[in-house]
Amino acid sequence: MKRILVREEYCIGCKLCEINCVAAQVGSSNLIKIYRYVPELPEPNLIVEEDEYTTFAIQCRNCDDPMCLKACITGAMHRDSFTGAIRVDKERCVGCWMCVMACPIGVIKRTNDGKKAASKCELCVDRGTPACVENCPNEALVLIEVGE
Amino acid sequence: MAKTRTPPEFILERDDYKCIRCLVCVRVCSYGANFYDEKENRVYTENSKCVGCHFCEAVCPTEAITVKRNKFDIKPSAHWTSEELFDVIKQAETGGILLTSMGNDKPQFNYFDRLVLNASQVTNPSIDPLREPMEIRTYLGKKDAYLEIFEENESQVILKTEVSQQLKLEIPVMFSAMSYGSISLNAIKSLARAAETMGTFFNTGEGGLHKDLKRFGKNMIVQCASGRFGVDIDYLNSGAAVEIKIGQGAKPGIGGHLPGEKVTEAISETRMIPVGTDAISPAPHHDIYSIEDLRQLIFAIKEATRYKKPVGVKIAAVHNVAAIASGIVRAGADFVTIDGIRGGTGATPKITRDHVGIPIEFAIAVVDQRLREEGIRHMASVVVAGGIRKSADVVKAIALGADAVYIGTTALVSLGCHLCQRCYLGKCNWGIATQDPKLVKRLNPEIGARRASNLLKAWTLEIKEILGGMGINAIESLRGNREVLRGVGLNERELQILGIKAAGEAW
Amino acid sequence: MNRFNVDYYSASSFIPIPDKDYRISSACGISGIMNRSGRSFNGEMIMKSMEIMHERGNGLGAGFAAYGIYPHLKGFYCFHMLYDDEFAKEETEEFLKKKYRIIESEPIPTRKNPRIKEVHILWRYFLDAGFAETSSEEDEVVSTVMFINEKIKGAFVVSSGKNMGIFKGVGYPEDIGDFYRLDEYSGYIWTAHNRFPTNTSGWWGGAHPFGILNWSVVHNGEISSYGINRRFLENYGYKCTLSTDTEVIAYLVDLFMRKMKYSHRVTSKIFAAPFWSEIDNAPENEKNLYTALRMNYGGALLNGPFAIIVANNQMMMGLSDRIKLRPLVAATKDDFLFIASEEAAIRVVCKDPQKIWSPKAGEPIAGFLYSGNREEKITETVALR
Amino acid sequence: MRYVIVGSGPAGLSAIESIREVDRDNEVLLVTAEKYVGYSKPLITYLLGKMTEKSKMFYRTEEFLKENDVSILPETKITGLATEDKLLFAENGEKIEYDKLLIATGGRPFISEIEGLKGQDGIFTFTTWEDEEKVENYIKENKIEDAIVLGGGLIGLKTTEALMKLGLKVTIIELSDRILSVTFDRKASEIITRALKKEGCEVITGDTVVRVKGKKRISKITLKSGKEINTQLLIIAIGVKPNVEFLEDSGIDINRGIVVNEKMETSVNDVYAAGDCTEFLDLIDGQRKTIAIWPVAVSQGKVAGYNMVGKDSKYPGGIPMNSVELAGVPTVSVGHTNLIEENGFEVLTFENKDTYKKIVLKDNKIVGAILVNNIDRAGIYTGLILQRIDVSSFKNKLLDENFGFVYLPREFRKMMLEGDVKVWLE
Repeated sequence: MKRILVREEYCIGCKLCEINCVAAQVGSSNLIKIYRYVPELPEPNLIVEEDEYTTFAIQCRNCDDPMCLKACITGAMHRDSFTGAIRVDKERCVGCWMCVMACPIGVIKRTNDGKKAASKCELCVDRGTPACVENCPNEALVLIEVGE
Repeated sequence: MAKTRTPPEFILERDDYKCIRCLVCVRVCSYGANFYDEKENRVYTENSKCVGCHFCEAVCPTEAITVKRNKFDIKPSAHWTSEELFDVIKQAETGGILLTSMGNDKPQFNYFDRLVLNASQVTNPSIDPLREPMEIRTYLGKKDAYLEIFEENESQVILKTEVSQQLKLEIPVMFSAMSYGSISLNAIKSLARAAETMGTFFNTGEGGLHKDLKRFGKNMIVQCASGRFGVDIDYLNSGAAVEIKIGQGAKPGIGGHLPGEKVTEAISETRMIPVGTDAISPAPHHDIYSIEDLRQLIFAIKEATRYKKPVGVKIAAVHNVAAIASGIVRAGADFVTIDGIRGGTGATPKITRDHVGIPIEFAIAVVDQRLREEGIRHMASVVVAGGIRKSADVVKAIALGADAVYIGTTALVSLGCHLCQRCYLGKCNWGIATQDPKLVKRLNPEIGARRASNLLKAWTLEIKEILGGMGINAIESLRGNREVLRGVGLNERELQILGIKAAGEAW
Repeated sequence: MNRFNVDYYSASSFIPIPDKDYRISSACGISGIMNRSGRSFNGEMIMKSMEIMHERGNGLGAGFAAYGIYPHLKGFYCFHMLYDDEFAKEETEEFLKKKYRIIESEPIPTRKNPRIKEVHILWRYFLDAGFAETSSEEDEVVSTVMFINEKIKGAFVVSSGKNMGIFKGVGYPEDIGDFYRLDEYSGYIWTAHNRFPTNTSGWWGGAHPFGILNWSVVHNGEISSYGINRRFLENYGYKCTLSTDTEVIAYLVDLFMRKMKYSHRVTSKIFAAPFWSEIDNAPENEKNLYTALRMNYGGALLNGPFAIIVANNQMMMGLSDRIKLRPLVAATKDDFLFIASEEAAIRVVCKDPQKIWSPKAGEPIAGFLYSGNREEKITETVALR
Repeated sequence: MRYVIVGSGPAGLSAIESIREVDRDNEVLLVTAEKYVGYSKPLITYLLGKMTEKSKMFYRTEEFLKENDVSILPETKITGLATEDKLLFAENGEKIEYDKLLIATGGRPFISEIEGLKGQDGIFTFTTWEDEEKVENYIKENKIEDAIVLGGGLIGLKTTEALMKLGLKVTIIELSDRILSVTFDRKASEIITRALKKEGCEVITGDTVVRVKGKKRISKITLKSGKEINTQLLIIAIGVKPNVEFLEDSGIDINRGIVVNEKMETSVNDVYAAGDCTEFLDLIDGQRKTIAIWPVAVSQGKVAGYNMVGKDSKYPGGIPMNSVELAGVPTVSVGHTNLIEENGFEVLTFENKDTYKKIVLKDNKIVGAILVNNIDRAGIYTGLILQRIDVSSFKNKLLDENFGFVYLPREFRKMMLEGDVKVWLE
């Protein structure tokens, strides 16, 4: 199972991770086109926290025993059997925000583009390397293998 | 006269079409040159704040930024360059010494590029480094002119001489003395790890030893300079060798000064001085006013390290360098480090940097020749520094007679430095010449170590390629082998001092 | 300091002499024959061996070293000289007389050969230094040779040992041999050289063998480390007056084998040092030894392609470079040892050797006279693991 | 070996997952009184309000049950249990043997004494899909335009929301002086009440229904205060209680709910219980109680399942928590939020036009949090409560708009960012 390791000692707070997360969600690598022509950009699925000298990006930890899975009343939140990533089936999600309440990292976002649904980092499993990891200029985010 | 507005040195061009207002450039600039106007939804740059470090250019995700030099189109004059003009203006305004950083940037001091190397053709075969062993291991330290060997019989050959302690370098390139204080801990860690990986050495500089660096002792040379910061018995014994610093190429004849505001808690601990006090390295060592004083210090350190560590002496290359080096060798140094006029630094008066000392090429040639003439070349290794930018420079320096080279600026460039020469401001955007924790962490030592190692790996390959091309497979056959060098565009006297022939001359 | 730089511009009449004033690259054939019982044999044998390697030269240089040829005067240093003119000869003799008693002074006997163009006065002296042979006396002779070669214009010492002599010149070996009437000499060690320099003219002094005292060297190859080998020797007080790599080898042999008294084994490990990868994996004492040799005598590492035959009155040794870029073959038959560039050069004088082999890169082959305390067999130093 | 699970709610289904994680061979039998198996009860208000579809009601699909090789006995109501014989008795007369039994029967609606309830159509409880179907049909067939919801708790309000989505005019009647009085504090209740009223919903507090009138079908209710309201639909949602009556003679210890230990074992060997039918420790006050919320049911079911197959697992206790969005106002309540300063608790609040935040602390540890409107990152508080983190070093940052890990002690943050995050299961 993969997890994105957050190394705050190397985060420079540039937020390139956020920018590229948005692009990855849109599904293109052409940032200029995305930011110019896509009318409603999704929120990044990670948060850059900052306070004085400390900065770091934080996204789903892909917990072994995830609270969000336990709290989900619809079955929309599920573990991808192939990659082990926790994913949201936005079609099934009804927007009850139980996962938002339960996630101890606070990295599940509420979205509402016509339909309420939770949104979270799914490790870019359809993309390959997570966009944030790939574009972090200082390797503050690295993809690691955990567990068995 | 009214205050002069100094025109910006750099102009940051932002392609507004490509700019996606991600504000990365705004967030990263430690000089605050980039800013965002929310009302206009536009990112602007205050060019006068830009130092030309190119960090924002490097992180801009859409290549919207180009940092260009402002040409300062004053009326053309061969005598008055814009640099000269603005130096005068600056001094007229401030009344102070012009400060700068890194090495001499003037063209006339470079001789490496006027030397060319030889290669085998027909009469002796070149050697393919991919197929045959190609050896560049180097030992630094005092050698013996005669080894006593007892040959009992065919299989019993015994070395009787007890050879002096040596530094074993898998590549004859080391990282120059750069102190914790002048550069960040992450920068030093990067070099330390790279030195460990590549089997070479880094140098603590005059900054004492941060506790995180202790584990790199096997690959560390500890420096003892005029301020004696952080020097105690443990420090002297924590590395593989000790280097006494008398001078450095970027500022021969003057000392160093780390302002109190940079003496943070961690730096105060490693330098062993109170937080916030200025760290002043005097121009001379106040216990060394003569060569015999130096000898005493060399042997005091040898005593302190029980004769287990080679002790070197670093000097700036000045006019009388050959005689001084000879004196240092005779004073008992195991290696002599010579730093040429192009050597870098964190802060130096511009006048010193640009006008004092001699190019390292000449220094190598005269020191090596002098020591050989005196029959004492084996008594100490010669390490040279100041302007080594590439493996070709390493090869040429060694062919001129150096045992190994130090790289400082080049090492920092491998870590990201773009030579903006503003180290003395302590705001280095690349996390190198700064102690600001927010900036320091921009240099991830894992990446830094990888990059510095890669540089040395690349050089290793290149040096081997060049050796193979010359038909030799061990670096000792290159060392001092000036036959492989020829000069281009040098006058008779320069050729003679360098001990080389002109291009076109045969053996 | 190289003369070319200094003299070329200061004296317009100066015409540089190849080998003496500038270095020329060359390829060659070498051969050495030794009778280990010390029985002398005629020079025709080595000439025959060289003749078959005619192709390895181009007529621009050849030479022979012969040991045991002056038994009646074996207690005296024999100087073989090349003079450009009578002035040089007179100056030299004047210098020699100050230091030595000249026992014999005579021209080196020659025979007219249509293919040899005589350009020098060829002379030999038998000199008595007046003292018992000690190393300081030897040093004295060495400095005499150095002085003549460096300081006396138009004079060159070809050889300076006892009971031995070097005969060399510009031509093919069979012609040079004929010219010097080598068929009239008998010796127990003969080494020879056939040269293929890559330039048009040759200088007699530039031909091989090179010698100092009893030592002689023939060499096939080009020493790419020449520049540093020469400067290494400077640190030990040697002045290389010629611009040939072979001279450097001769001096290095003198330094290590005569002065430092290292065996051929140790010396060969300096000239053709084992690789670090081999050294690192050797047992501790060997590792220390070889590391120290490379560390301290790295400037004496002979890098680049070479095969050499080194001889003195007691022994003959063959050695090739550390990756054997030049050929070398050895053979034995009864009390004879043969070392040559080609097997053919051995077979032509010894049809059925008992053993014939190609030594490994950097491994010396050495034969010693049976008399004396040296080991009785041909030594073939075992390679490091 | 036969594992029998009674009840197809989250506790039962998560127990099946745990069992199958370890034991893929032995039989697992799922017995449920319901017609639909594997659906999510909280979704019935979403279904009624057409915020989801029938096909998406199943929290665990048929496929899941097939993959896990589960035998199913639907519409089988269990009426008794003989623990010595390891036998279950069903209403239809069937007897079911078990080796290991899990009781996960959840809760059932509680109905107060109201005059005239019997025999009237148009009066419903609202806890099962079948309830939903009935209500949906009733509204459709009778073209209902208004409704009374008795009970201002979470179920009542979610039902209200659904009815409003269908265009009904709804009146909420709550006995206490404010709605959501259990989960939320006064302030949060006010905000939600205001929002509901703005959407056209009537809220009556401090009152209750005492009488129902109608001929076969409800037409009017009378309140305790004497007020009368005409209506054709009454939803009774005043609460649920553990569904454990069938165990009365089984010998299993029952207090308010089934008494279980941390391994989810009942007082009888090989009988386990999990979910809304049990009572266990509240992590904050240490009291035994029923915490009838989804995540607790899942966690308990998981622990029960592991222990049934012999894999040691413990449930440390739970806390109440709820997330609900009413009239467009998202709210989160975690832990104990109605505690007041006089009792030694520290209360931090933040309020502006759109948002309300309240943190309740005891001994520098968070015991409860309410978030109204801005509920993003609410889970951080949940984590801090569950992990009992001392917040004294960053207490002043707790109410910050950008409150996050950056303010937390570095060591704790490092653990959360770099290690495996475990906040609940030991």
